[in-house]
Amino acid sequence: MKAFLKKLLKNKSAVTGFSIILLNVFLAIFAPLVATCQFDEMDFMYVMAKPGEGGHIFGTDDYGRDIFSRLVYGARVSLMVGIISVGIGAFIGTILGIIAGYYEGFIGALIMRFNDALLSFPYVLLAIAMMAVLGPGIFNAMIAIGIVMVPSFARVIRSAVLNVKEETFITAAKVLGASDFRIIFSHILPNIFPSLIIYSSLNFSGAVISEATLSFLGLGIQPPTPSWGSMLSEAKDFLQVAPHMAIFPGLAILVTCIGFNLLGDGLRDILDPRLRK
Amino acid sequence: MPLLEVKNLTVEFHIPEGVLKALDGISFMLNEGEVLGIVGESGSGKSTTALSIMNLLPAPSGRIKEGEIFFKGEPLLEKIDELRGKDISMVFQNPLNSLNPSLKIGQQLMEVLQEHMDMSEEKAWNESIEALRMMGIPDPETMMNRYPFEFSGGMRQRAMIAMAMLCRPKLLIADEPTTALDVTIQAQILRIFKRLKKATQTSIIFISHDLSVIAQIADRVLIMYAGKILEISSVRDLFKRPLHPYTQGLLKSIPSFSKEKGKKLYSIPGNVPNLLNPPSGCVFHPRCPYTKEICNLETPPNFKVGNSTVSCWLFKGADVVETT
Amino acid sequence: EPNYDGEITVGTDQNPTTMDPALYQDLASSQVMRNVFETLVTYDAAVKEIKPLIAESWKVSDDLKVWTFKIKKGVHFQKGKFQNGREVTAEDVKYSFEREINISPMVRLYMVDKVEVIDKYTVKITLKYPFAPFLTVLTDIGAAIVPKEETEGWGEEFTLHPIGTGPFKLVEWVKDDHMTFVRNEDYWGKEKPYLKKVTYKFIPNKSVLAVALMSGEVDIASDILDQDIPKVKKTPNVDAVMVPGVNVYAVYMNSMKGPTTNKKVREAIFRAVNTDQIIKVLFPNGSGVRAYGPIPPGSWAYNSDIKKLYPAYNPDKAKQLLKEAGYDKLSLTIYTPEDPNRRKAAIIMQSMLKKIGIDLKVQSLEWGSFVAITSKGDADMYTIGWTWYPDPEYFIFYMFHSSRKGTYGNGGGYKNPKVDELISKGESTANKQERIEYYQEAEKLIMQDMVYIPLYHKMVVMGVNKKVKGFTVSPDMMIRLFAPGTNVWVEK
Amino acid sequence: MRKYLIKRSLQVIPTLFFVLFITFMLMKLIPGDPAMVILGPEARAEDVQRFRQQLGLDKPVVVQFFIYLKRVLTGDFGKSLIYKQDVLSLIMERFPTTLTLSTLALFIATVIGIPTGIISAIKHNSFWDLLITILALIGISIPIFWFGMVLIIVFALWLGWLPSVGLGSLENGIWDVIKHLILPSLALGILSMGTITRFTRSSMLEVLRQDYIRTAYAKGLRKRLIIYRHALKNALVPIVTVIGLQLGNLLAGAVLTETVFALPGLGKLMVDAIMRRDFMLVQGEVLFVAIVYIFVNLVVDILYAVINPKIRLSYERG
Amino acid sequence: MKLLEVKNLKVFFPIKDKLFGKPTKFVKAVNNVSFEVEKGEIFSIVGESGSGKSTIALALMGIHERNGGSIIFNGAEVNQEDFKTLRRKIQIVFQDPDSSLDPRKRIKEIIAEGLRVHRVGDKAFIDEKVRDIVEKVGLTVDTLRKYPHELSGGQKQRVGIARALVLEPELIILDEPTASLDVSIQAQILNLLVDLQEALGLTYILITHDLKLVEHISDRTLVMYLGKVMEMGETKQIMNKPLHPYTKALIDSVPVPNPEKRNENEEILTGEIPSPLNPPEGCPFKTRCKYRMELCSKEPKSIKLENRVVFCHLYESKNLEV
Ligand SMILES: Nc1ncnc2c1ncn2[C@@H]1O[C@H](COP(=O)(O)OP(=O)(O)OP(=O)(O)O)[C@@H](O)[C@H]1O
Ligand SMILES: Nc1ncnc2c1ncn2[C@@H]1O[C@H](COP(=O)(O)OP(=O)(O)OP(=O)(O)O)[C@@H](O)[C@H]1O
Ligand SMILES: [Mg+2]
Ligand SMILES: [Mg+2]
Repeated sequence: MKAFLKKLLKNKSAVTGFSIILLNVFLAIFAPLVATCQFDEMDFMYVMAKPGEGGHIFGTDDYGRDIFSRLVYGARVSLMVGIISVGIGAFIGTILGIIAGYYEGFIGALIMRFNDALLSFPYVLLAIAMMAVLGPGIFNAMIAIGIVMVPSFARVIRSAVLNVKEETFITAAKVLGASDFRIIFSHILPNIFPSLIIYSSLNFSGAVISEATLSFLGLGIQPPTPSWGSMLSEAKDFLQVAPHMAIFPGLAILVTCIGFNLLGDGLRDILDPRLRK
Repeated sequence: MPLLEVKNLTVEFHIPEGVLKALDGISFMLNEGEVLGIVGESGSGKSTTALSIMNLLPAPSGRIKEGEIFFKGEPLLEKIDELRGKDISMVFQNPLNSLNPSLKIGQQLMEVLQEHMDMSEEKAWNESIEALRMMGIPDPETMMNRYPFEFSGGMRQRAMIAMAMLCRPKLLIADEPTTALDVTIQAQILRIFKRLKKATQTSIIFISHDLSVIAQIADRVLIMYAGKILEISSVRDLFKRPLHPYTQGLLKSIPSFSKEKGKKLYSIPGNVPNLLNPPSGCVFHPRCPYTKEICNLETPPNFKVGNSTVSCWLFKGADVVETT
Repeated sequence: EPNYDGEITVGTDQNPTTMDPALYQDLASSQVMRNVFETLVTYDAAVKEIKPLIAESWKVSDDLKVWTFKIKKGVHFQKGKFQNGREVTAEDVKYSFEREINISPMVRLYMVDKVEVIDKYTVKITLKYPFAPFLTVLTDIGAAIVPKEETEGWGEEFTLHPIGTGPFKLVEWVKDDHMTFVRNEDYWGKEKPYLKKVTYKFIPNKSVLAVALMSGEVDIASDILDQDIPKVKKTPNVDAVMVPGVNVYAVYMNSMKGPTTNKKVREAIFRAVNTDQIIKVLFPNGSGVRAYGPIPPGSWAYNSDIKKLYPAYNPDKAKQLLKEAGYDKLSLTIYTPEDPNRRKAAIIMQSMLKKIGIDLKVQSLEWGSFVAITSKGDADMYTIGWTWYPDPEYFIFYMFHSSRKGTYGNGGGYKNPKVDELISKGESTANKQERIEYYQEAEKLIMQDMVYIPLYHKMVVMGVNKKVKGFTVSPDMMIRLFAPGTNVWVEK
Repeated sequence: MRKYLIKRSLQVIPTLFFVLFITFMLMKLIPGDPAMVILGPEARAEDVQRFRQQLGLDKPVVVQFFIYLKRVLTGDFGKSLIYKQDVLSLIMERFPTTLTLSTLALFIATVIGIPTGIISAIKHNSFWDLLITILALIGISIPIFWFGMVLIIVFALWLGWLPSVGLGSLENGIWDVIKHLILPSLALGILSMGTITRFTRSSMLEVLRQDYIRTAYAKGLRKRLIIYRHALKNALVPIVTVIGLQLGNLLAGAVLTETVFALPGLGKLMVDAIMRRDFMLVQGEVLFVAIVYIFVNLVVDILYAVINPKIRLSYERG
Repeated sequence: MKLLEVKNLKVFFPIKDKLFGKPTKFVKAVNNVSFEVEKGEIFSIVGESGSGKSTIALALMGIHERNGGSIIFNGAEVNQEDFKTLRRKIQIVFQDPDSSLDPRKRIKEIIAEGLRVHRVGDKAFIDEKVRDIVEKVGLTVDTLRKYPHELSGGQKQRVGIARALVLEPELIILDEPTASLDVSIQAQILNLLVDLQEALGLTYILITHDLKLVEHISDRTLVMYLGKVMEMGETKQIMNKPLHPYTKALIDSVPVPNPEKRNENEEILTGEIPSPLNPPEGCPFKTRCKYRMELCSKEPKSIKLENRVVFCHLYESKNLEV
């Protein structure tokens, strides 16, 4: 573990990515200290103020709320949504994908057909249904987003599994008497890890943006609590008039997404024994 | 002028456990039309030598630390990109991983011809089939359309050799090319090597553990141990009069017919050296039956004994050959 | 000077679903259908007066139950596959109305008891009960006159091959993309449309619609967002034209269950909301005006005095009222659909109510769920938007009559017998002035009950290219290119 | 492989049944009575009641399902409640647009995504790698409506080069059609492009260190050949997977693009249908989308076998 | 005692030209091979490259499915599903050492995996055991921390051997285990094998091309050609007096470690190399056999001669018992 951390600290992408995420987490935790205003405080004197106007460094939105403060608070919801829903999608998707790839017979077919079915469900319908059954709330939104991600994760992971499972070293492990469980965890998983990392870090922004859509359907976080996705989404009718309303949350999502991806790239490199230094 | 000249080549692998000196200042040369056998301990740097010449050391860990390689008198590494495949080609040690798993053997052969000889597809196809046939691969027409994993070990190896020979290179580096071949086919392949050498004055670096094969094909032999060259001799001299104690040990270890069964095979006593932390002085001294004090302290220079050079203090007093 | 070669492209954010008058349910469809179909009577472009169209004149019995129409001679259907542009007769009116009653999912002529042909050009309509706004109902495109041959000939495909008596004929309909109409050269009226060709382009995103207007891809844009008005105005050749709309947006409070059944709580909420501020934030460019009552200024029953009954903004009083009602803190939920303005209003109210100690949760929902929850009366509060004919009946009856409990219109479950009574009177009186009084009286009672916080009336804002002449923006958001008093043309 | 194909084809039936069943149930589960939503807020109770009866909504849910199933089995997908038209014809009207748009978008995404991913992998951890990574992530992080609007404003409003919205018409020549599709497919493509770039990079990184790439270099092949034939082919399985997923996504869910660019597509049709509780249309379209997905996934799975002969083998075994 | 009995083993690989086509032909990689391995012996399989040796090995491990024949291990018939239970008892060293090592595992984990799988001892015990075997196969202990790609060909091969040996199975199949090893280390490893055999009574099936090695350490030998058995019997006898023409050719081709004795141009085997897809009728070797006769187009019978089995018509007359 220590050695791993040491390697992590030596990897430039990983360190950059990790710092970005850490900074975000920091902002989220200490939002009340960092923010210059309350996130729901409406300054009617400065509606849609340009950045810098009236002491609002990033300007204000169409309600006169301070964008900077909302971004800082928004990090709470958005980071959580990004991480947890991708986590759910990746976790379930990976399990399904591995099983489907590894056991190609009946179970594999069953999972993949189930997957095809899941893939073709309109997620709006899924979200509305979840809203109806589970009620509103950010956790339900995360579950919904996670579920929507499951089938694509499953397919991506399955393809990676199909690729490695025919390698001789898997046969070698079987011959040693390794159980399927062991083969999956100790041989297949490490070899598909790059795909998993990449796909997870890619899905971060998708999840953050989806949250906004769901919150419009009633499922996600409800106003006035800010999230980057909903800020971005609310800005969409003001692109020409007040582009800053979209630019800042957009940048926040982008930068964080870059953070996750750089961390992912770094992890990938660290875990690749051929790149050992 | 020698075709290939390697001067004081030092290659290191940088891994977290430390720096591994896979080659420690080796020097040798190779004349046109000559077959240079390289024999040595497993892990002594034979493949590394080959890869250094091809400039294909694994990135990012493998690095040429020092030394020069000349091809026809010019520094090789600068223009290796143009020479690879056509003038210099290589047969890799493990054929399965070295063949592209998702391309048909035929395509992997043909593309060499198409790339370097500007051949039409049809011509390349025919030539490739011919090459496979020459290698004794049965039914080459169908085998062209098969994938490497459908080949037997020996067949892969032969496909690899065929691939390297397609363009009649000036220099052929063969890294244990016949390990997976049965003796009849091995004999056939060796003949092809020899024919190639005669027909096109191809020089061959032939890495092998099989001293019988070396005896069959090599003109000169280079004995390696722990990243160093211990001895360079003509093949006759080597088998007649091995100089270095390690060479002697190797020859002694060859199993042969008519020895009584049940008797153990001879093997050089002692443990293999750890390259991360190589022995001081002569690398072979911990296992050498003739170790003297100096062996522990100083690396022996290359002594010239007859036509051979040997790096062993036993020959102190003979002419010292400058290596640099 | 008007010419007959003009072609025009109308951009609208709504997408028609059908061209069969009997089957339609949405504004977008009725909009385009007006080109092909005509009704007995119709509104002028200002939606002030009802004018004869196919009908020449009409009579109504004193009990407001029997309506007799004389139809014009020489009104012809468009040429179609199953008839060759024959004349419209009373039989067609009977057929069309009965067809509507039989197949419409949402019978607009529900009050009609029977339709009788008196002679070739006279038709008598008997209602089930007195219904004063019946003429208004007849302006609805659902009551359009259609040829039997065509509807029966095409069957279900009539919607794709609509034939009416209208000024334009449908020539192309690429679903969700565009619809093209060309002038009906055989139009029966004396006046022929100037426009040779009308194309409707369906552009769901309003900002994009504005861009399309500015870039000249459309000549009329059906709706311009408030924030886009300055840009449009600044652009040469195009203009944003605004008229007061026949609509009202409000917050409905639950009077059946929950804390809002307490009038004090309702008043506290009323007083805590700074409506002016909301309007300022929502419509900085003036595309919305403050509402004081449910009847919009576009309606002839609008009462500007209703203002006085609107409780003034007074947060201190609000706090006090809340205390009197026995609440220190209160948690309520307001439901709102995706409409950005309504959502926004709810969020601003949320921040205003926070100041008097009410924690207002804003729950935004997609339309289906929103309607389901609010109609059941499950919402403490919800934002309601209402738009229809300018007749006050459509604002008062549908939102406040106790029989409308259980529908989205009266999701607050409002019930006031006096209001119910006034509505009945309004429905069964022919005299317009009297009717105005009844409805205004009802409106007053409603405002006094403080169950309904009127927020704003949206202006109808359309973007118009300056080369388009003779076009008037209608308060009901309908785009009228050819109507009594209107004949749009394009400058060369 | 033939056996595999037959097996896969047989699996389609239970899959579709499952999809249908779940969709049906979800449509029942969600709040909002279709009759009420479709007839509108001003509808009268009698009308709602009658409408429900007409649609058979008064029957028990299971009965409704089997009635529907029976109809579907006879090829009758029912009529849309809002459009009053045959569901299948509504879908088929929009399918060509969606298909063209998605393929075009995916084409752009692939043609740009794969090479940039490759460059990124070759120049691993360099400035170029970082630049490409960031550009790719911009593509992923920018919501489509944003990017679409920017494109429209720049190319339609400011520069006036391209039309902002709608479909072109073939009557005005093929160029008109293409002109109309450039911006939307760009907007749509950019999203997929990022994913493809990133996947190509990661997959190529794995492959580029394999021994057979060393062999390819030793053979003196041109770099392009090494990369495209030797490396890319082996890196292709995960890339093809994401391309397949993207295609599916685009076919089914390009709602935002369709909204911004005012294009008649399946995505918007579906969302409208859901929002307006047009359950006939929803069910029909989900079924259709499922078939498309199943088909795309089948093609992708077959591509695996074409790309990787060992996967072919494992199919034949499995 | 017989440890292993293989009867009429057949392994065919289908060949398809088109993706969706039906298999048109089969490579009969192993066609009707029978042999027995006694407990505690070293049984060698030699033969032409591509003759099906590795395929036999993989079929014995249950990696390739059989198309026919039976495998009897310790007296019990082994079905395809039964292999799982035999993992501890039968091990294999793969011909290709490189691809059989997980590239993301350290050598230590690779070697220890078998022990972990079978829960042999605790961590300390496993560590000890792994260190021990690594040194025995001539690797340094620091190799344990490395990854496969950091090793030379021979080192990888030894890792493969160590992985199989560390489990001390009853039967080890070694598919060209020393092909990439220098003679000294080869000797060391073979000595180790012999030691283990003596100490633990292990049994080996050794597949190799090195006939000198075979002659040196193995008890009995099977000679294969094109998926079929040519000759089988005591190694000594076969080496001293090969019966089958192919065996003769094989032994004659063995190179000698003497540069003075180069067999320059004489080709020992001439004639068309038969295709495994389309093997000649009768004796598969007939296309290259010096003693070819009319009879050879008929399937040769198994002929038992002085403890040996040979499949050749030449010896038909001398047939003692069929
Ligand atoms: N990529 C690498 N990283 C670190 N060490 C390496 C790497 N490749 C080779 N080595 C080490 O370098 C030394 C020389 O390896 P090389 O492959 O040249 O040996 P060799 O002489 O070819 O041996 P063999 O006969 O076993 O193939 C070995 O000790 C090996 O462990
Ligand atoms: N997976 C496979 N698919 C198709 N054919 C195969 C497959 N594996 C092996 N073969 C074929 O089966 C035959 C026997 O192969 P095998 O690997 O058993 O030979 P071998 O005796 O081990 O040869 P070598 O000494 O060269 O390793 C060969 O013709 C080979 O091409
Ligand atoms: Mg080597
Ligand atoms: Mg083999």
